[in-house]
Amino acid sequence: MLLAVENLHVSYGGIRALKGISFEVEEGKIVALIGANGAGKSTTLRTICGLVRAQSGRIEYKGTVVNKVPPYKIVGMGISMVPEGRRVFTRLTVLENLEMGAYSRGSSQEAKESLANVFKRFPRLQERKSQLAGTLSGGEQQMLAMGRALMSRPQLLLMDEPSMGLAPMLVEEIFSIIREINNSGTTILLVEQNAHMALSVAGSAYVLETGEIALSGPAAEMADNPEVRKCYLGE
Amino acid sequence: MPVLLELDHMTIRFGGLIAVSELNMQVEEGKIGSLIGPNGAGKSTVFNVITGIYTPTRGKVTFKGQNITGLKPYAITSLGIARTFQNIRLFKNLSVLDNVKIGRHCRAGGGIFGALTRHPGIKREEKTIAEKSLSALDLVGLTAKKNEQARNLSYGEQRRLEIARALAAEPVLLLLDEPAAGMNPQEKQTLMQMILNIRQTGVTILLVEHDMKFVMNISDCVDVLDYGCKIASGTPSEVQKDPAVITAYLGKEVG
Amino acid sequence: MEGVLSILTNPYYNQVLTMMGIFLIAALGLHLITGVTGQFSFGHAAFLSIGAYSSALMTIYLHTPFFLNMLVGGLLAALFGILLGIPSMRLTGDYLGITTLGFGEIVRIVFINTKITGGAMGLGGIPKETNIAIVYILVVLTVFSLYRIQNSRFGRALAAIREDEIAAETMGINVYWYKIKAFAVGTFFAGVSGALFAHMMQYLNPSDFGFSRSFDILNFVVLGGLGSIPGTILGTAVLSLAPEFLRFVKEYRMLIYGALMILMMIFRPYGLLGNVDLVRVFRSLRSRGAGKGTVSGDS
Amino acid sequence: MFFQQLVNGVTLGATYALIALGYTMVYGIIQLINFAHGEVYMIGAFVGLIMVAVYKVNFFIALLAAMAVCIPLAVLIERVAYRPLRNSTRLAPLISALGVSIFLQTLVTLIKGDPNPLGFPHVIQDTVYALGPVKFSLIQVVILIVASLLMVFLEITVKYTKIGKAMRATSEDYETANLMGINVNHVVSFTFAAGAALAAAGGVLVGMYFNSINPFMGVTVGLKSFCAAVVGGIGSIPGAMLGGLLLGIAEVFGVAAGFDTYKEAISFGLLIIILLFRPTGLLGHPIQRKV
Amino acid sequence: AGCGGSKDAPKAAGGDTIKIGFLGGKTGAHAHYGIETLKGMQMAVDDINKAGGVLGKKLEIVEGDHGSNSSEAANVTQKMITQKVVAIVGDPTTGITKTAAQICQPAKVVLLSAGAVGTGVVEIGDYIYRDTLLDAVAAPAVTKYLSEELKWKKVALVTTTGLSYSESLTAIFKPALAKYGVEIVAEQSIMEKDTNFSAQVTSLSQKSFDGVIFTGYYTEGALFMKEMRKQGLNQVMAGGDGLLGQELYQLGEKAVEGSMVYAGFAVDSKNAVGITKEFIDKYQAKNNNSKPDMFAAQGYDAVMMLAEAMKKANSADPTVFKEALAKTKDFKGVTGTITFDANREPIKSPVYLQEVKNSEFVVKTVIPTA
Ligand SMILES: Nc1ncnc2c1ncn2[C@@H]1O[C@H](COP(=O)(O)OP(=O)(O)OP(=O)(O)O)[C@@H](O)[C@H]1O
Ligand SMILES: Nc1ncnc2c1ncn2[C@@H]1O[C@H](COP(=O)(O)OP(=O)(O)OP(=O)(O)O)[C@@H](O)[C@H]1O
Ligand SMILES: CC(C)C[C@H](N)C(=O)O
Ligand SMILES: [Mg+2]
Ligand SMILES: [Mg+2]
Repeated sequence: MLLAVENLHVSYGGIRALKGISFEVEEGKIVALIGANGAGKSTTLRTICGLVRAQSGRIEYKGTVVNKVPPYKIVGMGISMVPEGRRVFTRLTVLENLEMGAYSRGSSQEAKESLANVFKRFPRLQERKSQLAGTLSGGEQQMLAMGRALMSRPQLLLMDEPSMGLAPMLVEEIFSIIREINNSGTTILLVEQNAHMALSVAGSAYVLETGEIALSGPAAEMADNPEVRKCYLGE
Repeated sequence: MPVLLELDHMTIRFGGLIAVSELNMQVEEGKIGSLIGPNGAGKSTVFNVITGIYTPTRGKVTFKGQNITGLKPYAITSLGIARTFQNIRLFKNLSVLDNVKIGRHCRAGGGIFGALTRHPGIKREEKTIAEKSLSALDLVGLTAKKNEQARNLSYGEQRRLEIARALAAEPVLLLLDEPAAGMNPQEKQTLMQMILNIRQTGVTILLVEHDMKFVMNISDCVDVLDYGCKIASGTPSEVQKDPAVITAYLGKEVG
Repeated sequence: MEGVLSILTNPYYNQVLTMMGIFLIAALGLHLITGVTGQFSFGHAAFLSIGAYSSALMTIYLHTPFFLNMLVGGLLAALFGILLGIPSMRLTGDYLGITTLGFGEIVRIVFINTKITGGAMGLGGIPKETNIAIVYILVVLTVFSLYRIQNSRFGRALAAIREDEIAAETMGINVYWYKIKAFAVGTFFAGVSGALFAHMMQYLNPSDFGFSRSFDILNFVVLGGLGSIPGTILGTAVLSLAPEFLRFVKEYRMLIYGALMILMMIFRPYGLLGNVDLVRVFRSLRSRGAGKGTVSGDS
Repeated sequence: MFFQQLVNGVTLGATYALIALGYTMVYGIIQLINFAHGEVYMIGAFVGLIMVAVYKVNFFIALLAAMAVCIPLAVLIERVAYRPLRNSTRLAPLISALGVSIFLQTLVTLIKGDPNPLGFPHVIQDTVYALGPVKFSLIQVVILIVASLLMVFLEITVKYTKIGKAMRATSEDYETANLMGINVNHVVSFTFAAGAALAAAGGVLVGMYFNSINPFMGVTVGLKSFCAAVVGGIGSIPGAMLGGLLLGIAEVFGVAAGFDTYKEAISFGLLIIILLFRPTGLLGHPIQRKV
Repeated sequence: AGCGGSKDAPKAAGGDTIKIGFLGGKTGAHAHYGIETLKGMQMAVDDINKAGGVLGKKLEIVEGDHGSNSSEAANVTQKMITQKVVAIVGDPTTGITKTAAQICQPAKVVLLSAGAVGTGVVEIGDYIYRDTLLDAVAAPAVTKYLSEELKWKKVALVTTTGLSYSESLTAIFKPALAKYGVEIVAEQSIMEKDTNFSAQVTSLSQKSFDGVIFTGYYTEGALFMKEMRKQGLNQVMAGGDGLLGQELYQLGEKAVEGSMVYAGFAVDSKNAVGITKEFIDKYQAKNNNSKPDMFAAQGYDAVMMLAEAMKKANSADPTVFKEALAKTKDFKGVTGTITFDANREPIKSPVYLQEVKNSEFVVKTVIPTA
């Protein structure tokens, strides 16, 4: 098991965002996390990264408990994240943003390769490589956030709504990229509102409801679940 | 139907980049118009020009027959245009309710004098502000969180708060920049119904959205931008069959 | 009861409390500018000096009544506040802060160079008009006004500007105009406070209004809790009384004062009363009390 | 006369620039007006003085010693007074910076026994060079050279090195910088260390040049240097240099032109005028409005 | 009394000491003046108490440190008054003395400044006094000496703007210079806490003059002279008690050699006699052999004058002994003789003009003013 989350409780001040969730992410798989607004999806990812501290529970990554490990070390351990709301460095250029993505990587050769790779996937970023990231359009920023996460060649990639704000063609593209990354060995924990697409790429899925896991199972089964279809697939 | 908003040869450039080029576009009163196009096509920029955040390099914006090019954002809002932001911009440390009340700023008039005296006129005004704000919150389903700080809402809730805040201004024209981003299909469904209801009250809506199902379902007419140029315009069914739109944006026909 | 009386009759307590009240009025003015509207102002002392000198000069040369002079002092300060508000149309954050600081220093240097104010020699012969009663009546009036301003359309607009200028503008708020108004109101109170100061000290010297005075007042506002009126009051009280209580530590006093500033910030990063919703606290206290007292609780 | 005044102005400006660089560094990364910077500079000067006067070491050793004291001091200040306030309001660290300032001024006064100024022994020879009618001294040349070298060095560090980029990323968004694998705390500490090294150098050099140091010396010079940093565009390293020189020259010529009683107002007046035309300083990036 | 059981009660009732306040900065920018004044006061109190006190009671000093900040000065003044001091000695500077005077006058407590020399002090009221050598007396006497004995014909005048003391001294020097036919060829101003005077000195270097009249404090004075030497100007300066302090030569080193400073007191080792010599010896014994300066001496005299006035009036009530104080005539203090004129301004003699020689102040001449 690459990642195991056990009985995780998180609260913000008095607000209890996660009320004891448990789930697992198997190495080499894509796991989808879906749920309504405010269900606690982003909180889950942020807690895994170390940005938010858990009240109680365990997060185990490659067999070590990482509950108290600071975020920058977690990144060093091979986890990286595409954060919600893009969070690009607006005053850095596109290229510099991408370079920051490779910060934790030692070899510059690898970084160069990754960069070429990212530019291949998102030609728009290459076009704009010396534009300040703050002036990119929403979708361009989303591409940049993705590209930046890919620069570190993570073993586990956490994605918080990567398709948000992308044009339909790019949404397709993103999901095929997700598949590709996964095929090349990266495990992915995917939070998506586009449940339809998410379930189509994922191996297994969890449904979060107000801080608790309401449903879980293989993605294909979930896609057939009438409850899920009604709430998250809009049918 | 009379034209409410008209863009005339609107062009804007940033340094060497022409973000929007010679755009002519109309929004008819009482309709739901949509503006779609690939990422970076210039849609948000169009919104920014309409609301006065950018001044166009060339061209003219007419609203209710009045030339509003170059007016300050607050003046444009007072004329009846309200908007939401693609990158959420709430008043994060204020309560949800106060956020909406501020949205109503342009529909009230109390100043320092009124604040100090709280004369009956002001009391009445405050009461209306509170009522209208609450009903806007109700519309987006955030009544229960009205005393929460805006920063504590989840992403999707924040989006809905943005809409409530814009609605509180009782706009003639409502500009929504990707309102459905970050919502799940069910929530989108609710949102769609909400927008239709708003239109029902006589508000004209211009929408930027990447969810094609959403756009095609509720728009009366759709304009398509690519690299700052308009490549198509028409009813949803016309547009989604347009080959230029398919190659540039949709990738395949949507149904 | 006896204690209260002794505070009023003991000239030392009286003096300290009066001074505290005077600076509280100025601090409340700054609270509106910085705490509510979010505009940095590091030159508040300049407005005190404008109010102080103008009202002192009017008293000395025109023999006009004190309340008129105080009002004029306030208005004059507000006029300069508006003047300073104008650059704030283009400047934000620290840039505005440093500009106001510069403005404050310039005002002080101008006073040093003016004849009628006695220049660096100072201005004496100002009759004593200020007393603790007048000061606290004005404090109450100021608190009342600010409370009302903050809980109004005007006040909400100011808070919106603090939070996000672009969004505020898009909500129909004329950001520049509102900022100027906030400066005008805030500096008006500073002017009034300055007038009270002049007629308390009876002798003015430009060095009373240097940037350290401005930062003192800023301290009151921030340490108390930005944006909170009770916070500003508490901050002013704690920080103006602290040096008095710390007198016994002699030369270690400023050392402790500095350390206190750091510690208070670290332990209450949002200020003493920042993030404390007093209304909520009050209500919960009251409802608890009510719950205890009555059997058939109503709502 | 004109050229002599120019030399005066440039040297004064270089001292402002030296300290302004430290302000700009720290501001650039954590958006904090580090009011305690002036005090670190003051302590640097005192350490330099002690080394020179008591231990009779040469100039460079004194400089290194000053840095050796100031660097851990500044890192400690950040650790204690600023780090806990990272997520609070912008004004909170400003206030604790003022607290640190007051604390250090008083501490040094207490240790020294009184607030009176001390002279600085001559470790760099008081040689005066004459270039036609214009005279300048060795120390003036040293200050100018040191300031310029530091500027170039810092600019290269921040623009082109990995830590420099990490600094800029950190300055914008701690949380996301963390997500890039950047140890934000290290970056911030490093920034303070660099700023302190500059302050220490400034303290020793300026102490020598002005020949007098006292526990409150950081206040006025600190404030003016901060002004210089803002005039140049805060966050911009060449800006700090430019701003410093500009203020120094303006001040000297203002005095020479007979505005001596308004001397202190000159830098502030210039500051306001420049900001009115360039709201983010001469070399500062204009703020982009993109929503 | 006694029913309240408050801690203050016995003290107030007891009244076995007479309290005298000290007002000054023991911390902050002008701490040196305050600390020295207090030392002098303490010596006087010790002497008096050893000799049996005043009116059968011992004297006691109540300290009021205001950290050189005027609104705090108002607070401590008020505080000392509530602690029932009958008189306050201080503040050493003119500005704060004026602030405190506004409080002492209506409170009917005597304020005797052992330092203030500026204008508009005793005018505040009949409870306000000072025992200093007034610049209005000293500056003209010194100017006469500079012109007649040292043959200064042209001078440069340097003022510290923003500093009340300096500006008023400049205003006194100007007519005096005119009267004795000395021309002011250049005027420059500097600011307190400035450290860089290159611009001013460069401007001066264009003129020719015999000396500099410097009306500010020693720190700036020392650095100003250093800059002059750096730019090759060799004139010396002359100024008032603001320049008095060992820091002048410690900071100024060679540059201030020959510069002249006048004051109402100086340690004239060769010629000192009587109480002056006793005072100097006692001070040196107590303070590691360092020499007392004007502030200590004036602090000492201030307490002594107060004690004498109380004895004469046979009362420690300020409303009573202030009359006796106002009538002080030919009081023999360690600083010389002091008489209060009709306006209660001190007439002091002599003026000590000192010169910096080998990093020390030595008395150059003693100019009687009476
Ligand atoms: N910083 C915060 N402070 C307080 N409460 C918060 C904070 N962030 C999130 N919350 C609350 O925690 C809950 C979970 O939020 P979270 O952002 O994890 O939801 P989400 O599932 O990602 O929703 P969305 O789909 O809208 O992004 C919500 O109720 C939200 O209001
Ligand atoms: N201030 C600016 N400076 C430079 N370029 C800009 C600026 N604002 C926008 N652009 C560029 O203009 C183009 C149009 O941007 P805009 O935000 O309007 O796109 P959009 O159609 O809203 O895209 P999306 O669907 O991704 O949000 C983009 O390529 C963007 O990078
Ligand atoms: C300390 C002294 C130089 C003060 C000066 N005598 C004054 O009256 O202000
Ligand atoms: Mg989320
Ligand atoms: Mg957009």
